[in-house]
This record gives sequence, structure tokens and C-alpha cells, in this order.
Amino acid sequence: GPKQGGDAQGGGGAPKKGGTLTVLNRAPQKQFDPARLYTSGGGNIPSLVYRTLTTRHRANGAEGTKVVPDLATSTGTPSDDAKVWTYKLKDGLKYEDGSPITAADIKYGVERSFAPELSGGAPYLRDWLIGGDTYQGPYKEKKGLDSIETPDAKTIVFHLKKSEGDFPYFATSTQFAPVPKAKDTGAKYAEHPVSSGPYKLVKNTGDGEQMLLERNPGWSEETDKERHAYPDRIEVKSGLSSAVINQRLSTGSGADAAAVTTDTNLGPAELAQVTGDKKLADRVGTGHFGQTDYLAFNPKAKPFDNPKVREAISYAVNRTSVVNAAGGSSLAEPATTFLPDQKSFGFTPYDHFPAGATGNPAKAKELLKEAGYGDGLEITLTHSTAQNFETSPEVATAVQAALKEAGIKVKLEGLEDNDYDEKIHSVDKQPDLFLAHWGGDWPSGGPFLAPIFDGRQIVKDGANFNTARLDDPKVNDEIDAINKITDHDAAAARWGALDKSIGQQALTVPLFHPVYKRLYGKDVKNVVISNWTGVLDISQVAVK
Amino acid sequence: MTSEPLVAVDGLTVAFPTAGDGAVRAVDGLSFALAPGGALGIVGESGSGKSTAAFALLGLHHGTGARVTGSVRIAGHDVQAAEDAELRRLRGPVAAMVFQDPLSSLDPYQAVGDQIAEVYRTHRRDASRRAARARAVEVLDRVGIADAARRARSRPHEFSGGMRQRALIAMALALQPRLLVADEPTTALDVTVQAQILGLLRELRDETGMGLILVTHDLGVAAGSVDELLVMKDGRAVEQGPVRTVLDAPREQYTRELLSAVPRVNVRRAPLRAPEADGAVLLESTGLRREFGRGKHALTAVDDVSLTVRAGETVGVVGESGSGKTTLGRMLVRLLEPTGGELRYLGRDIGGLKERELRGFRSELQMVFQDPVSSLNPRRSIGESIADPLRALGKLNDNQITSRVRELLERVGLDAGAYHRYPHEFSGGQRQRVGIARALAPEPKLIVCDEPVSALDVTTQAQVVALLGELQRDLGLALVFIAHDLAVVRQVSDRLVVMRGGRIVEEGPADSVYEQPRHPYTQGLLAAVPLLEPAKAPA
Amino acid sequence: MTGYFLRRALGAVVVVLVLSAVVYATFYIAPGDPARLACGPRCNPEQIRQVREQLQLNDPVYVQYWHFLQGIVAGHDYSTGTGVLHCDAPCFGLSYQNNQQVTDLIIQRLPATASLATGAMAVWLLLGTGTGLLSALRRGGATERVLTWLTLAGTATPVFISGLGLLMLFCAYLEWLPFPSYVPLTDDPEQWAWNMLLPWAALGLLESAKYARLTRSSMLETLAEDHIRTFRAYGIAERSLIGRHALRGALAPVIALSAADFGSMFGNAMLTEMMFGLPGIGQLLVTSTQTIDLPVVVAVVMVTGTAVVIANIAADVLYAVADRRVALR
Amino acid sequence: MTNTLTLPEPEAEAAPAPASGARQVRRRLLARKSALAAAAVLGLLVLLALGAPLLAALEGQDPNAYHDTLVDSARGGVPFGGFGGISAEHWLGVEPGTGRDLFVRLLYGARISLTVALGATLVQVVVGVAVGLGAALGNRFTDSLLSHVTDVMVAMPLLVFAIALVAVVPADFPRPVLLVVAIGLLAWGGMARLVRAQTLSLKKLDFVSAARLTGGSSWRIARRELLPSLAAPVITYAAILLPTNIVLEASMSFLGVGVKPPTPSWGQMLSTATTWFRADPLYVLLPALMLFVTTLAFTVLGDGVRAALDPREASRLRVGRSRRTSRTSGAGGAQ
Ligand SMILES: Nc1ncnc2c1ncn2[C@@H]1O[C@H](COP(=O)(O)OP(=O)(O)OP(=O)(O)O)[C@@H](O)[C@H]1O
Ligand SMILES: Nc1ncnc2c1ncn2[C@@H]1O[C@H](COP(=O)(O)OP(=O)(O)OP(=O)(O)O)[C@@H](O)[C@H]1O
Ligand SMILES: [Mg+2]
Ligand SMILES: [Mg+2]
Repeated sequence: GPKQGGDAQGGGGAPKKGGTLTVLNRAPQKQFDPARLYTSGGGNIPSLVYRTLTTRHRANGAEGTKVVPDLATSTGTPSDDAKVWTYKLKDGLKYEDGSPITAADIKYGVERSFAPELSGGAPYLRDWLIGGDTYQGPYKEKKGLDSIETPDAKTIVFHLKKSEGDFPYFATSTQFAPVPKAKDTGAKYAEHPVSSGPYKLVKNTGDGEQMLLERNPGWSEETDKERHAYPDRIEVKSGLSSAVINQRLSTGSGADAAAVTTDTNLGPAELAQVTGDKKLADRVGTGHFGQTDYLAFNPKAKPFDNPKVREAISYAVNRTSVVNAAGGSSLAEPATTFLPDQKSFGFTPYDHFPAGATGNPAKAKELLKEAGYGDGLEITLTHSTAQNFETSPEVATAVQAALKEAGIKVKLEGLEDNDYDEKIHSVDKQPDLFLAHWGGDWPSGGPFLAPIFDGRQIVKDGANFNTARLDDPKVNDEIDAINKITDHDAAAARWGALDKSIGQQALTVPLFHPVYKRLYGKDVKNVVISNWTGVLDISQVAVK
Repeated sequence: MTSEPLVAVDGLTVAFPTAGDGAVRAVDGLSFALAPGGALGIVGESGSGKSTAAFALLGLHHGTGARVTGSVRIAGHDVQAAEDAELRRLRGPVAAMVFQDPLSSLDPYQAVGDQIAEVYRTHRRDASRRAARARAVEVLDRVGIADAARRARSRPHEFSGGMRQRALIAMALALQPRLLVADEPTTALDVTVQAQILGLLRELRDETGMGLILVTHDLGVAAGSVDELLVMKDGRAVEQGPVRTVLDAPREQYTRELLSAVPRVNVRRAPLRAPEADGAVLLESTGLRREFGRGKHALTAVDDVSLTVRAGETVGVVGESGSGKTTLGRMLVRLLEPTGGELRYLGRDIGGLKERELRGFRSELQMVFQDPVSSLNPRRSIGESIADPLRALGKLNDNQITSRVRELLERVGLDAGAYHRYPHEFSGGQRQRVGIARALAPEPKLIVCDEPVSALDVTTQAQVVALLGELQRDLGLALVFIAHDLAVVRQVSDRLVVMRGGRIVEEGPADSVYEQPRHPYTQGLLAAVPLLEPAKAPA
Repeated sequence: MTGYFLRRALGAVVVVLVLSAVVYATFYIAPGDPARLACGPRCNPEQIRQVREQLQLNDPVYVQYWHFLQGIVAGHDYSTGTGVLHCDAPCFGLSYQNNQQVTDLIIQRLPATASLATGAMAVWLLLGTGTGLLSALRRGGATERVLTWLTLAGTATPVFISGLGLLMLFCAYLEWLPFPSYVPLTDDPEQWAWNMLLPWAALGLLESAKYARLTRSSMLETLAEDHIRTFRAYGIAERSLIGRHALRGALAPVIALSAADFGSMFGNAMLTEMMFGLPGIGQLLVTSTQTIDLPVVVAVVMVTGTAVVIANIAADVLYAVADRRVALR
Repeated sequence: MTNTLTLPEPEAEAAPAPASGARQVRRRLLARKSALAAAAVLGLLVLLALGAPLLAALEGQDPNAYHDTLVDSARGGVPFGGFGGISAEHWLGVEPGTGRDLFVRLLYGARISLTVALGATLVQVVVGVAVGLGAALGNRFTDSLLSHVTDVMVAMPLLVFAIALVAVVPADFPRPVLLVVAIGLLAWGGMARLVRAQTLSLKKLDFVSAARLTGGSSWRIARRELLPSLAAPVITYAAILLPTNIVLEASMSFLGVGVKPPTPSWGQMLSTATTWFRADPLYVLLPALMLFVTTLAFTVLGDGVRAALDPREASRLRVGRSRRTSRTSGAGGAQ
């Protein structure tokens, strides 16, 4: 159904400038180079320092899934069937040292993300830009990428290999942040990045564990409609355990009263405690991120080559216990579609193999019998040992318990997280049945469906996400067709339809969509949690 | 001054609870008295309750679980009834104690002077730190520690055994106690040092007029140092009286036995049989050497020792503590590898053989160890220990082994039924017998006896010496008999070797060495031996 | 003496080298490709190849290890793309994750771990040794029993439970203490101490039972020694008997073992560091293990191994200094 | 060589005090009420672990069955009802999130935890004693080699290696065995040092020399003369190692390399229960309590066994107590 998400506003009264905001995080900001940050991860603290061509609309809920201009005057002007994208920079854009931001700096920023020294980042630049697949970055190939043109200091033009209607969304990633070539120190740039955003990095110790951000005098509010920058200083303390973060936020003593977290959810135990306490419950924001947790099959392997077996498992799954294992109904919503239930993704409801709330073992058994497994079936389910409430042992055991009802004996294979990650994304070593999750790099059906179902994206010796090895020309053609559409809503509808039709093949069993519950300090105001990332947006928070 | 005696003990009984039923009465109805300034010797065999009685004088059994009855009065204090505080006031200023083992009786972490000063200040609250320290130096000087002011700052491990014993006496002296209780103050020392300490005690008594209770198992030591003598057996007083009376005209049979068991250095050994001077050479060492440690810290424990042991003879080895006797003995049976020189057994050089190569004739060279406590495995029955060498030989079956062990036990004067008993159930003398039985078991050709009797009281000592002699006669064993007690050695040896600083200083037929010592060191040793009968000087 | 230290130092070098080689080999065969991890979540084969080359992961393992050792002795130069990065000896290489110098990473994190280990040692010495002394001197008392149970419970409770429990109690419920957040000693000693209090308690508690037992036995043993009897026979009060004569001997093995444990805290206090968000060595070790950041893992293990080895030498020396009867060999 | 420092045994002595036969040891052990109680508790735990299926049947629950209706899904899956959902069907309540029965899981958890703890301790004792003895009895080279190997083991950050080891070993290797091996083979350094130090001091005693004179092999000497005397310190140390090993298993679970789900172990239960301190305290308390009881029992029993092996303890027994045991005294007329 429709989402109301992100309704929290924080403490009463209008937000004012000043004060210090504390960010309590789990993972240290190990990467801070704009070239190395991955799109969806690049939106939090880095977004305070790096401005990009376009950016997320900083608004609650579904409104926040919109893309809006940032350094550019518009979200981009497409031409040639969305193969060419042109941007004009706003006036009066400056770095922290007062020097002007130019289109060449943005080009340079994009180019350096190709350097192997600065590995990381999303694959789209390589896949989309003409010449991107062989380019080795400006350190080795000084002359740069021809497919990015800067006819003047304020104009930048991108030439793509194929139509990409979603380019404006992609242009929100930090690779599109300007880097002045003269100040580039290569691998060491992250130690002293040149800020284009409202804050500059003052201190960074312990490998991104403790950071201090202060106002950037070069930034002007007039050129930036999205970031508010209320606090004078932002202090980041990470390397904390999630239990401690949530406990600190709920206690809120001292500086913790003006604290938020950008990477930590309320866990089930904490949720149980928070919901019992009205005062605390008021300080919880809800966020949705376009993500689906699912069971992935290898339909080329026995017994999953038989669609009936896959369907039987779809029927047998007990989504209530799976949701409980994932933290309960406040932290996970049962899913029957592969696409997240958000409009921007083109969500189109369907439930091809209705299992009801608690599974339909009878129907599953029936299908198994038809498939020739009337005497029972023994399969192995691979999962990660990381305690993440998604691909973790708890969820796996919930699936195991449900399939047992249908006469399927499930052997669990828990892999250490790295091992798990490498195996499930390797064409050769991929397990036949495993827990997987997939989140959108931006809120659109394209980055959600294409990597999973586009037959041309089966990656032989890199990270493969098309784990069903689906290579259906009809699907591939439809993906190409939708990519040409630059009207987001129109594209969304077609993505939804595509999802529904692929769903009939039971290549995956969607299990649930996670929901984020974010606790924040008692002095925190103007809390914005968009459905783009589901993360509390620190550029909006005020502590006065 | 009252006419009250300094010490009045009446019906003292001390019982230790045991695991089994009831308790051990270590002291049983003991009564005696000591006038101020008097000196009483308490003698008796090991385990007769001497130390237990001495401890009771200072109330040291308080709070240990031992049950003490009877009355003990020291200078008018009722020790039995005294509170802790009163006891503390008594200990030191009124009655001070000097313990047996000077090695362990001092705090290893503190300077000797500080320890004495601390004791002094505990009882002289008005004394300043400086005064206490001065007093410590004074008493250390008094007991004959050279350069006392400097040595007061040394820690115990920097002192020699004799110096430590002096320091303990100095500690007692610092408080000028009216009574000094000395529990075997010289057993751990050489004869020469022992003579000095006994002389010192005599001097102090003359000087300060303190009373002395001297606990010892050595009648010779008591003879020269006390006025009165108390002979104990099984916790009871057997005989009591002026020292000369008791020694010269003992009334009790037990006292007579005790006296006759005391080895006399000035008496020749009764020849066991016709001396066969030309027995075959069994073991021969030439220029044997042993070093410990490396580099700067190297210490040569045995240096250039050449020695011949013939079949069937006994070679006595004497020398002061640390002279290398044990080291030599261990090398002879190849428990230690020599660092230099040659060691021949039946003509074969065994000095450098590996453990594996030695196994073949291990059983032919045996040793009886100095310390009866550590030489038996406390966790195995003595029968098993004795049977071990037989098992290793692998010639006999289990039944034969058992009967052989029983035979051996009887041979050394133990009950054959003792097979299944554990070492702690035996007295020191009995344990030493077990050690001998174990050494005999594989029918060796040579036994090195390392101070086999020094831990024993005179009666047991005499028994063990007699046993060894008997065995030698019957079995034709060769013995190397190590001891620091010259009198004991004289009883058993055909030939004598005197060691000092790792070297042999004198060697020869036993009688000639004892009667005409050539080396001044040997002469000094012989002169220092305490004698039961002061009238007779060594011939 | 110098000979002794030389010999021990040589042994230490051997131990640390073997340790590093074992770690290198183990992590080399452990699943997970560092190049892929460094490359990012969605890398294509070409990118992975480039990164692998960049990280010099194509060489055989022994060559990589040799280069690593070379760096420690002679330093190493790395390309940053725009210039050259001098990594002076001892250079443990660059982190695969973000090209930080491993040596810097470790140096930044040593103070927190050292603080943790020091304070925890104080806790186990106070609590453990105190309990041990109490139970040696006053067997069967109520205080002794409670303390003994407390230390045993501490040993039987994983630090992620006891740590969180302490946080909940003192920071959330009673609000007596702020939630710990590491403040360097050099910045503000008072804040440093306040913030370290709970981590110290949690880690110290874990070790206390061992020390309680060690102290108790050691004390009983010392009290049975002859020299104690000497002073008792001279009317010295029980209290100074213990304080002046028994304590030192009894504590010698305790201090020595503490020194050894202090060393092992560098590599083994990771859960405490994670629980309290201390930017320490152990935490670095865990995160780098998870990302198979080989230079960091090996370097940290070498540093913690060195700490252990040095601590062991210190323990032996301390023991010999405290107890002169023991000779160093 | 390397250091001889280790945890000395409680009431260690320079020369081992006289001891006596197994019968007397047993008698002394039986005389200690605390040791008896501890043994009883441990026996009960083992029985509970062994009888887990029976008791589960008695309660009518399965350790892995989900009960979705018993937990409040909207509130993070906290069990309905007070005290963690204790009811007639679920005697100790249910697990948050899944509704699995805690009583049965605790019992099944005992199987793993006790196996891992005892197994790993056993491995540590065997390897530690072997290496320690080897170093103390071997020649200079052996000693130096083994001591250095011990140093390497001690210097290894344990958890990290355990993680690596678990990752390297194939996933279908039985996990409890792997945990036993991983913990046991990584953490024997302390034991080896203890044994080496004790053996070196025992070796100086004359009864070992006497045994050498019998011409027996080194192994024979070690087995007959040394091992019995090493038992006391080894047992005491093992009693400390045991809870440490259970905690280690818990820590490994916490880091995701413990037993495989859905198998329960106390460590696994503790590591997932961590955050439930406030919302469902019983969930944390139950495994924690089991762990504590086990630790206490092993410590007390270890103390008892050690004391029973020490015959000096006999004279420490109060007279009143010794009378009660007099009937059982049969062996040897000790004084
Ligand atoms: N603490 C104790 N517990 C039980 N029995 C003890 C204890 N102390 C001494 N005994 C026993 O009391 C008896 C007397 O011992 P004591 O030490 O007084 O003898 P001793 O005459 O001093 O002997 P030695 O000449 O060997 O020193 C011995 O049988 C001994 O075993
Ligand atoms: N294992 C050893 N390591 C170092 N030094 C030793 C060792 N054994 C003996 N020594 C030293 O060698 C010297 C001779 O010792 P040994 O035990 O042979 O003397 P001893 O004549 O038997 O003395 P005692 O009469 O006291 O038994 C002593 O200085 C002693 O300290
Ligand atoms: Mg005595
Ligand atoms: Mg000797």
C-alpha cells in the first residue's frame, strides 16, 4: 500500500543555526575520497563536503525520492535519445578556499574515479560513458576522457554509449563532485579534500573514526537549496556498537542530546523497549529504502531447474516468521514483489504464489509431488554469518523451519561474510539457493531490475548479480526501451509491469522489505528521512 | 629479683590433629624448669618432639590447630593464657627464638639490618629509625660480622650460611632477651662454622646473663654448650639432669643407647675383613671437572679430581658445604655429565656417553640421595619405587619382583608389609632405608651414598651405618660415602678423600688421615668436631 | 645481563617473524579476494584486474611476503597517482582499503589500547589480588565469598554482556558516568580516566578470577614460609607481617603474570574495544580481518606479538628482580 | 631460554608434599562437601544435556520450532506475557523474534557448550602437557624450539585466528569439533608454560634422578614420576581454562563463527541475547546463569580435586570433620 514514511520532525520550535551536532556511527568513514564512495553510501557525511551535479531532494518520505539540481541549474538536459546529457553550472559556486568551481573540475572528478588507485564506486560510469570501459584514469592517461566535454567553464556534456533516462539520478553520486586538479594528491586526497559543500573537513583521525566538520566559508546558502547546515560544527564519532549507539541516543546525556546516527537502526530488542516508552517513541523516525530481501535460486541447477520446485518453495515460505526473524513487523514488511513497494520504483502489486501470512505447506507439497519429490526433498540454503537481520542465520532458520512443514529438509550453510559475498556473486561458485538482498542505487526501477535480470549483465569473473542467469531477449529489449524514457513516472510504470511478468518465473522468492527506525537525540530538530536512502539526513538537522 | 624460674613447664602436652582418627601427641606431659641465666639442652632422636616443645615456649602453636595443654610460664607470663598482644610483647624482649634453617628464616627481600631494626623497633617504640639501625649494626658487629655497617645493607642471599645464622642470633640479641631458644641452630652448618656459633652463644651468655634452651640432636653439641640436659623420646622426658651427669653416668637405657650410637671421630673403624688392597678397579676418574654456568658466571664445582674406587672398598669423601661432594658423586654415577676429564667404569670411558647409551649399565651404579624427602616420589608407594629398577631390567616377572622387593625391605630392616605404603608414612630414617633398598635392588657394583645419614638422629644414623657395612660385607659392594660429619665417615671408610673448593686436598687410608692429617685444612676440620668427652683429645 | 637480553631479543624477533609468516599464509588461503573487496561492491573483471595489479597481488605469496618484510626494514615508495608516497621504515605497507599507511594507523591506535590494558591491569590487580588476599587471610568470610563469586562471574561472562550491562547500569540507568568515548590522555587526563572507567572495569573483571586464585595460593604459600615464622616469633603484629614480609613475596608471581597478560591485552581486548567504541588495536584487527586487509592484519599481529614477547621478557625480569632467588637464564 | 613464568598452582610447594593412593584421594574428595556439591551440579548438567530430547518431549517442545503467535511482531518480536513468555507450555519462556522454546534450547545448548568447553580444555591439557614436558625434558634444542613455538602460540591474537581458521576449514566440517580443535589448538600456550616450569622444578628433585638410575626411558620417567605430581597444578589451571573456553565460544558466536544455526549453544544464545537486556532480561539471564553455575562448579570441583591430591590438606581438616570420615579410612596406617 501507499507509504506514509518519514513523518518525524523532531523537537518543537523552528530550527535555528548554531550548536554542535554529534553523529554516533557504527562504521568509520574509512573512505572519504569522492572517487571511491559508492552511490548509495555517498550521501551522508560526504554530502556535507561534496556537492554534485544533481542531488537528492531533502524531504521526508516519497517526496525525497525526487532528484533535484545541485551544482547544476537543472537535473540535466537530455538529447539524442538520452544518450547525451548537458549541464550548466550555477553562478557563484566556490570551494572552501574561495576559488571558483568549474566544469573542468567536475570532469576531472569523474575521470579520476577511473584510476585503479582510487578503486571503489559504482560501475555505471564505466558501463555508460563512451570509452569508459578502457579508460585508466587521469594519472595514467593524462589526456582525459573525450566523452566528457567542457565547452566552457560552466558547461559540461556527457556522451553515453546508450540511452540512460536515469542519468540525472546517477549524477547525484560523489564522482560528480568537483575536484580541482591542482589540489589533487591522488590516493592522499581524502586526507584534505577541497570542500564544495557547507562544511569542510577539519579533523579526521583513526581512519575516519573521529571526524570534525566546520562551516565552509566558501559555501553560500543561495546556491544550495537542499542543504540547511544549521549546526556550526559536526562531530562524528564512529566505531561504536549499535547497541551502544541506540542506548546513548535514548539516554541523551551531554552532547548525546544533540546526536543522531546515519548508519544505525533500532534493533528489535531496542524497538521493544522504545515502544514501551512514550517519550522515546516520539524520537523515532521511520525510513524506507528501496530494498528487497529474497531467496535466490540458481534455476540452472537441480532441483531448482524445475519451476514447480521453485514455486513450491514460494508457497511454503512463512513470511510471518521470516519477518519476525528480521526484527518483527515494525522493521520488516512482507514482500511478494521483487520491486520495493515504493511508487518511484514503479511498484506494481502482485502475489503469484500466494502463501498467505504463514505459508501454504499443503500447496507446496502438492507441487513437489507433481515435480517428483513426493517423498521429500533435501536442499542447502546458504546464508551469511553476519548478524544483520537480513541474510543472517536467524532469517535462514526461519526459512528452514517453514520449509520443514512442507517436507523439505533444509541444510544451512553459513558462510563468513566475505566468503558469502564472494561466493554468491561468482558465476562459478554461486550456491544454488541462498539468502540475498538488493537495494536500489537510486529510487528507480532501472538500477533495481537491470543488474538482476538483464542477461547482458551476467558478469563472468567479476561481481555477478544476475544470479538467476536470466538472459531473455524480451526482458533485455524491454530494459533498453525503458532506459530511453526520460519521464520518470512513465518509466516507473513500465518497470512495474516488467517486474510483475518476470515474477511469474519464480526466479526469486521475495521475503521482505526492511524498514528503518532511527532514534535521535532529544535536542534534535528538523528531522528529515527520505525514502531515497531511508537515512536521517544530517544536512537538515538542527540542534538549536 | 624473684626466685621464680625463667622457664617453668608443667605437664605440657601438644597434640596435632590428623586425617585419620584422633591426633598425634608430639609432646606428652613434659615438665622442666630453667633458672635465670641457666642453659638447658634438649636432645633426642628425630621426631621426639623437641621442636614442638620449643615452639610451645613462645606460644607459637597459637592458632595453628594444635591442641596445647599443661602450663608454660616464661618469666612470670602464662604463655597458655596470654592474649595475642601479650604474646607479642613476650616474643622477642623476653624470649627470643633462633630457628634451625638460616637459609629460609630471613626475609629474602629485605636487607638484614632492616629486618633486625624492624624487630627492635617493634618492641622499643621510642627508638628512632636511625637508632634502630644503629642497634642492628651494633649487634651484627657483636656476632662477628665483619664490616657490619656495610653488610647490614646486604640481603640474606648475599650472606653465607654461617653469616645468616649469626644474623639470626643478632636479631635475638638486639632485644637483649632473658631467654634464647635455639632450635638446632647449627645443623645446617659445617663443623668449623658450627664451632664458631657455639662459641658465640657461650660468650653471649657470659656477657648478658641470658638463659639458653638449646634444642639439638647432636649430643656433642649439647655437651659443650649447656649446664642441664633433657633427653626426650616420643614426646616424653626420659632423663633430665646436669649435663655431665647425664652424659657420664646415664641412668636410663635409652640415654645409654643414644650415647653409644654417637660416632666418635677418634675411634678406629673395626675392620670388616682382611683388607684386600688390590681389589679390581671399578671406577676411575682422571682430572674430572665440572663447571656450572657460562662466561662470567661460570663456577667450577669440581676441579681436577682423580679418584679410584676398587671393588668392595669404601671411599669416604668429606669437605665443607659447597666443596663439590654432591657434584662429584653425581658425576660418578653419571647423573651429571663431566665438563672435563675422564671417567672410566670397568675400563670403559663413560664420561661422554648419551643417556640412551648409558641405559645398559645404569643399574650397576647407584646412588643414595642426601635428602630423604625429595628422593622418594611422594605419589608412589615405596614398593613401586623399589620395584622400578627391577622392572626396567625386565628379567623378573611381577611375582618375582614383589617377593624380591619384600626381601629387600626386610634386608634394610623394614617390615615387608610396607610395600604399599607411601613415603610420608615413614620417618626420615626409614625413608633413607627405602632409598638404600632401592639402590640395592638392581644388585649394583657401586653405590654412591650422598650424606646418607646427615638428616638422621644418632641412633638411626648408627643403624644405617651398620646396615651399609653389613651389606658391603655380604654383597661385596663398593661404596663412595659422602658426608660432612668426619666422625661418621671414619666409621665406614677404608680410604678418605678431603675436598675443598672442588679439589682434593688430602687423600689416603682413613686411619692415617684421621690420625696424622697433613693438610692444615684437614687439621682444622678435625679440631672443630664437638666432642662428647672433653677430657679426651683426638689421639 | 646484556647476553641475556640479546638472546631474548633474538628469540623475540624469531617468534614475531614466524607469527607474521603464519598469519600471512593463513589469510592468504582464507576465502575472500582482497582485490575484489578493495575494488568495491560492483566491480567488473577489468577493474578487479587493475586493482589487483595496483595492490601487487599478482606476485606469488612468498614474494609478496618478502616485499612486506623489505618494507619493514627499508621502507617503501608507493604511487599515489599524482605523486610518490614515501613510507619510511618501519613501513608495514598501505592499507588495501584506503591507502592509509599502516604504520600510522597502528600508531594512532596504540594509545587507546595501551590505556585500556593499563587500567584493566589496575582493576585485576586491585579486584583480583584484593579478593585473593582477602580469601587467603580471612577464609570463609562473607565479603570474601561475595568477591570471589563476583570475580568468577566476571570470568564466566563474555565482555559483550558485561560491558553492555555496565553501560546500561552506570550510563543509562544511574547516569553516573557519561557513555565512554575515548579522550587521549594527553588531551585531558581527567576525562581520559572517566571515559576509560567502564572499559577498564569490564576487561579487568574478565581477568580478575585468575588473579584472585593466583594471589590466594601465592599468599598461602608465602605465609607458610620459614621467614614469616621468624617474624611471628619476634612479636611482629600480623598486619605488618603481611604488609612488610609476606606481600612482596606473594605478589612477585602476580606482578610477573600481570606483565605477561598486559602484553596479550594488545591483541586480545578487541571485543572490549568494540563494545566501548575504543579506537584501539584490537578493533583495527577485527575490521581489517573482515576486509582481508592483509598488510594491516599482519602488521597488527606483529605489533601485538611484539607486545606479548616484550611483556614476557619484562615478566621474567620483574620476577627475578622481585625474587632474587630466581636467576635469569 | 624463554620464560618459566606461569600461573603457579594454588598452594604450590617447592617439594611436593607426600600424597597417597587413589583410594585416599577419593576419600579426601568425599570429605569435602563443597566438592561433592559441585560434582553433583556438574553431574546434573551433564544429565540434563544428555537427557535433552527426553526432557524436551516431557515439555512437549522442539528446540527449533517457531511460534510466531507467541511474540509481539510489532514490538521487535518481544514475547507476549510477562517474564519472557513463561507459561505452562514454555517453562522458561520463549526466544524473542522466533518464539522458540528457551527451556529446550538451553538444554540442547548445554550439549554443545559442555562438549566444546570440555573438549577444548582436554585438547589444551593434552597438547600443553605434551609440549611442556617435551620442552622440560628434551635437550637444549628441543626446549628452545618448543618454547619458541609456545611463544608464537601465546602471541597469537586468539579470536582473529579462530575466525581465520573457521573460514579456512570447509563449511561441512562438523562445527562443534572445529570449535574444540580451534580453541584447543590455539590456546594451549599457558598450559605448556605451566607444565614446563613445574617440570623443571620437579626435575631437580632427587626422585627423578633416582628414576634415571633405574635405566628407564624418558617417557617412562615422565609417566611414572612426573605426571602424577603435575596433576594438581594442571587440574587447577584447567578449571580456569574451562569457563574461559565457554566464553571464547560465546565470543566466536558473537563474531559469527560459532556453532551453525539453528543449533543452540549457550554462547550463541548469549551473543544473540546481548541487546535484550532491558526488553527481555530473562533471555540474557538464563544462559548467563548456566555459564556461571558451570564455572562455579568446575572451579569448586577443581579446588576439591587439587586439595584431595594434596595430602597436607589432610592435616588441615578440622578434627571434628575428620571424625566423620574415619569410617572410610582403610588404606595404610598413617600417623
Ligand atoms: N604440624 C604438625 N602436624 C602433625 N604432626 C606434626 C606436626 N608437627 C610435628 N608433628 C609431629 O610431631 C612429632 C614431633 O615433631 P618435632 O618437629 O617436634 O620433632 P623434633 O624432635 O624436633 O625432630 P627433628 O629432630 O627431626 O627436628 C613428629 O612425629 C612429627 O611428625
Ligand atoms: N645445578 C647447579 N647449578 C649451578 N651451580 C651448582 C649446581 N649444583 C651445584 N652447584 C654449585 O657447585 C658447588 C658445589 O656444590 P655441591 O652440591 O657439589 O657441594 P656439596 O659439597 O655437596 O655441599 P653440601 O655439603 O652443602 O651438600 C656449589 O657452589 C654449588 O652452589
Ligand atoms: Mg625439630
Ligand atoms: Mg651435597
